[in-house]
Amino acid sequence: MSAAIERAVEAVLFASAEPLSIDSLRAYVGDGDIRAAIAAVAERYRGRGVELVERGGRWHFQTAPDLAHLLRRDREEVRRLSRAGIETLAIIAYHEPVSRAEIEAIRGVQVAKGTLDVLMEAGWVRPAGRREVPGRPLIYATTPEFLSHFGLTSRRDLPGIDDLRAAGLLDPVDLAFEQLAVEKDADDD
Amino acid sequence: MSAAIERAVEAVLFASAEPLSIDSLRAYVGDGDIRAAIAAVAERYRGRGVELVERGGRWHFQTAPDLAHLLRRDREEVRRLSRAGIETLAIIAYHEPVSRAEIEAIRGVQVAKGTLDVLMEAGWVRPAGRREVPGRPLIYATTPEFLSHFGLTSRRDLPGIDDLRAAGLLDPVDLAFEQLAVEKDADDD
Amino acid sequence: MSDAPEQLTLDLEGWEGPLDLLLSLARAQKVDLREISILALVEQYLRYVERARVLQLELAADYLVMAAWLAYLKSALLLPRDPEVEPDADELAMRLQLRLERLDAMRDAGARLMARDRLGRDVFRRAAPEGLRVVRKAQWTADLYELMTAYGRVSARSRPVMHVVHDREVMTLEAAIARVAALVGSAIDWRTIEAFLPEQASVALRRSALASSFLAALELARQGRVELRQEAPFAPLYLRRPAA
Repeated sequence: MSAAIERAVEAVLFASAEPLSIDSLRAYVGDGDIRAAIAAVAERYRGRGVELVERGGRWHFQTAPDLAHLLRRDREEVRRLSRAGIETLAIIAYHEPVSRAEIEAIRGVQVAKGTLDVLMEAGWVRPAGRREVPGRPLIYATTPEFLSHFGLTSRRDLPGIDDLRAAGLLDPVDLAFEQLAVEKDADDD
Repeated sequence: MSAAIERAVEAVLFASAEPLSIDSLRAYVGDGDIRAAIAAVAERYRGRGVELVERGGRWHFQTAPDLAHLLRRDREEVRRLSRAGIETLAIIAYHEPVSRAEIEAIRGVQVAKGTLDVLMEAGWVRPAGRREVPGRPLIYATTPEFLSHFGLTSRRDLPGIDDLRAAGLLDPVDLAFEQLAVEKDADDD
Repeated sequence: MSDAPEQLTLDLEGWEGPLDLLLSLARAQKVDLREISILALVEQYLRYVERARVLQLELAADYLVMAAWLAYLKSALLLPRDPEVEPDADELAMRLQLRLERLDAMRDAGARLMARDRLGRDVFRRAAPEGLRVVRKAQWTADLYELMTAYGRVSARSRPVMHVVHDREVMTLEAAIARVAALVGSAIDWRTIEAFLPEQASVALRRSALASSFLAALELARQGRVELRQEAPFAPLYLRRPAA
């Protein structure tokens, strides 16, 4: 019986986004000696890699403080590409090698220098020489890291326009709205 | 010594936002018998409110399935798939990698725009290259997230897949028909 | 028919095409799919479609195509087997049964998949993990799906695109008619159409010239200005001046 409450308390605290008070635990777990169950769970985790701790009358699990050096609580480090970034990357991947002016012609909006910098910092895009036309603009291409990050064997594995259309990714859904969003993006760059 | 690795594995898996492979665990925990440590941790959590599970070669903690009734309350409902979506997902999972035309051959209807899109957006299905036949059609396969979501250790865990394969129900009709003809011939002899 | 209540309501919205309807009817036979009577199934389907027709429900074309095919199958199954006809009716029936079994298996597999303990519905991960320092992972992340949707978005936005047709070497129909007419004038014997093509031409131009010259030959034959001869499909095509 008490083992059942212990399991329930353990699961609810584990799945909760916030520390829980005895009362909120009771709302999930139902009647029973919640306090005793918490004590039992805390005891079982003592000295393990994970601990049950109380903060102002509310309980939550956390990794043991002495193991903090193995982790870092800063998840900000993984950053997703902006819309401008992913569009620029897609254009380079499908049309490489391309110059910045060509990317802009395809995207229909300006490409900020920072956008290309981010793609190069990510290791997905590299300068691939210059186009032998007036002004000799730099041209860009994708890297092997690009292929491995996106799980592609070669650029030929990129879905073609027909595939995109068949998958429903080419429907000009609310084109006016898209356009607005793009303009806003361009302002952000 | 091995207790230290166990604690470290436990803490890292607990802190991770994603399932971790043995290799990624090693990158945090350092050298040592990671596999044995995982097995020990999994054993210690067996039957508790939280369990350590393997999904496609990656490990994560999750609540015990029998406690679902305590936890479902006020959680956002998992998106409901249409019948077409469910069938398409099943066909991809049991036949992968599979082309759109092969999916349509089994279902007897076209794959509607948006069906594959929904499955890819959910992160359960991805393009997996092209079939080297005329037209080079794109082929689709399931993802590690698919395994995690449906609680499968690997694709071999798919419900009934061994029986279906043994019964020839994963073979195309043409092949199954030839098989039958061969058996019939043998009987006639 | 009219006194017995229909088992299946005529709700065609509910079916995803004829195969789906056939499977539902087959399941209604309440036997293993390997044991079903295809003939009974065919009759049920035809009755069903007939009823929809009487009620003037609009049936999608593929239901009618299937009905026509099943009607053919039914008559073939009822007639004595004609060894000349390939594939025979039993084979067609067997193939239909195999298709139904496969669809049924996948429908069943889908249901079993959906009934599993699903992450976020039945089992839960930690809602607020501390997160890990990213060791060997790219700082920037994006996935293939995002890349595809981004390109789809850009393409959709930039359409309609301007199509630039590169200058290609072609022989127009007019030029071909003039050329073939002139050359055939000097030909008394049969000559293959290849003999009328420009000799020193690129591959692309020769292909264009072949297509144009073929059309020119047909046009000139219509006008009675040339005679054509071909032994068999895809055999060499011969031209000559009309004998008269």
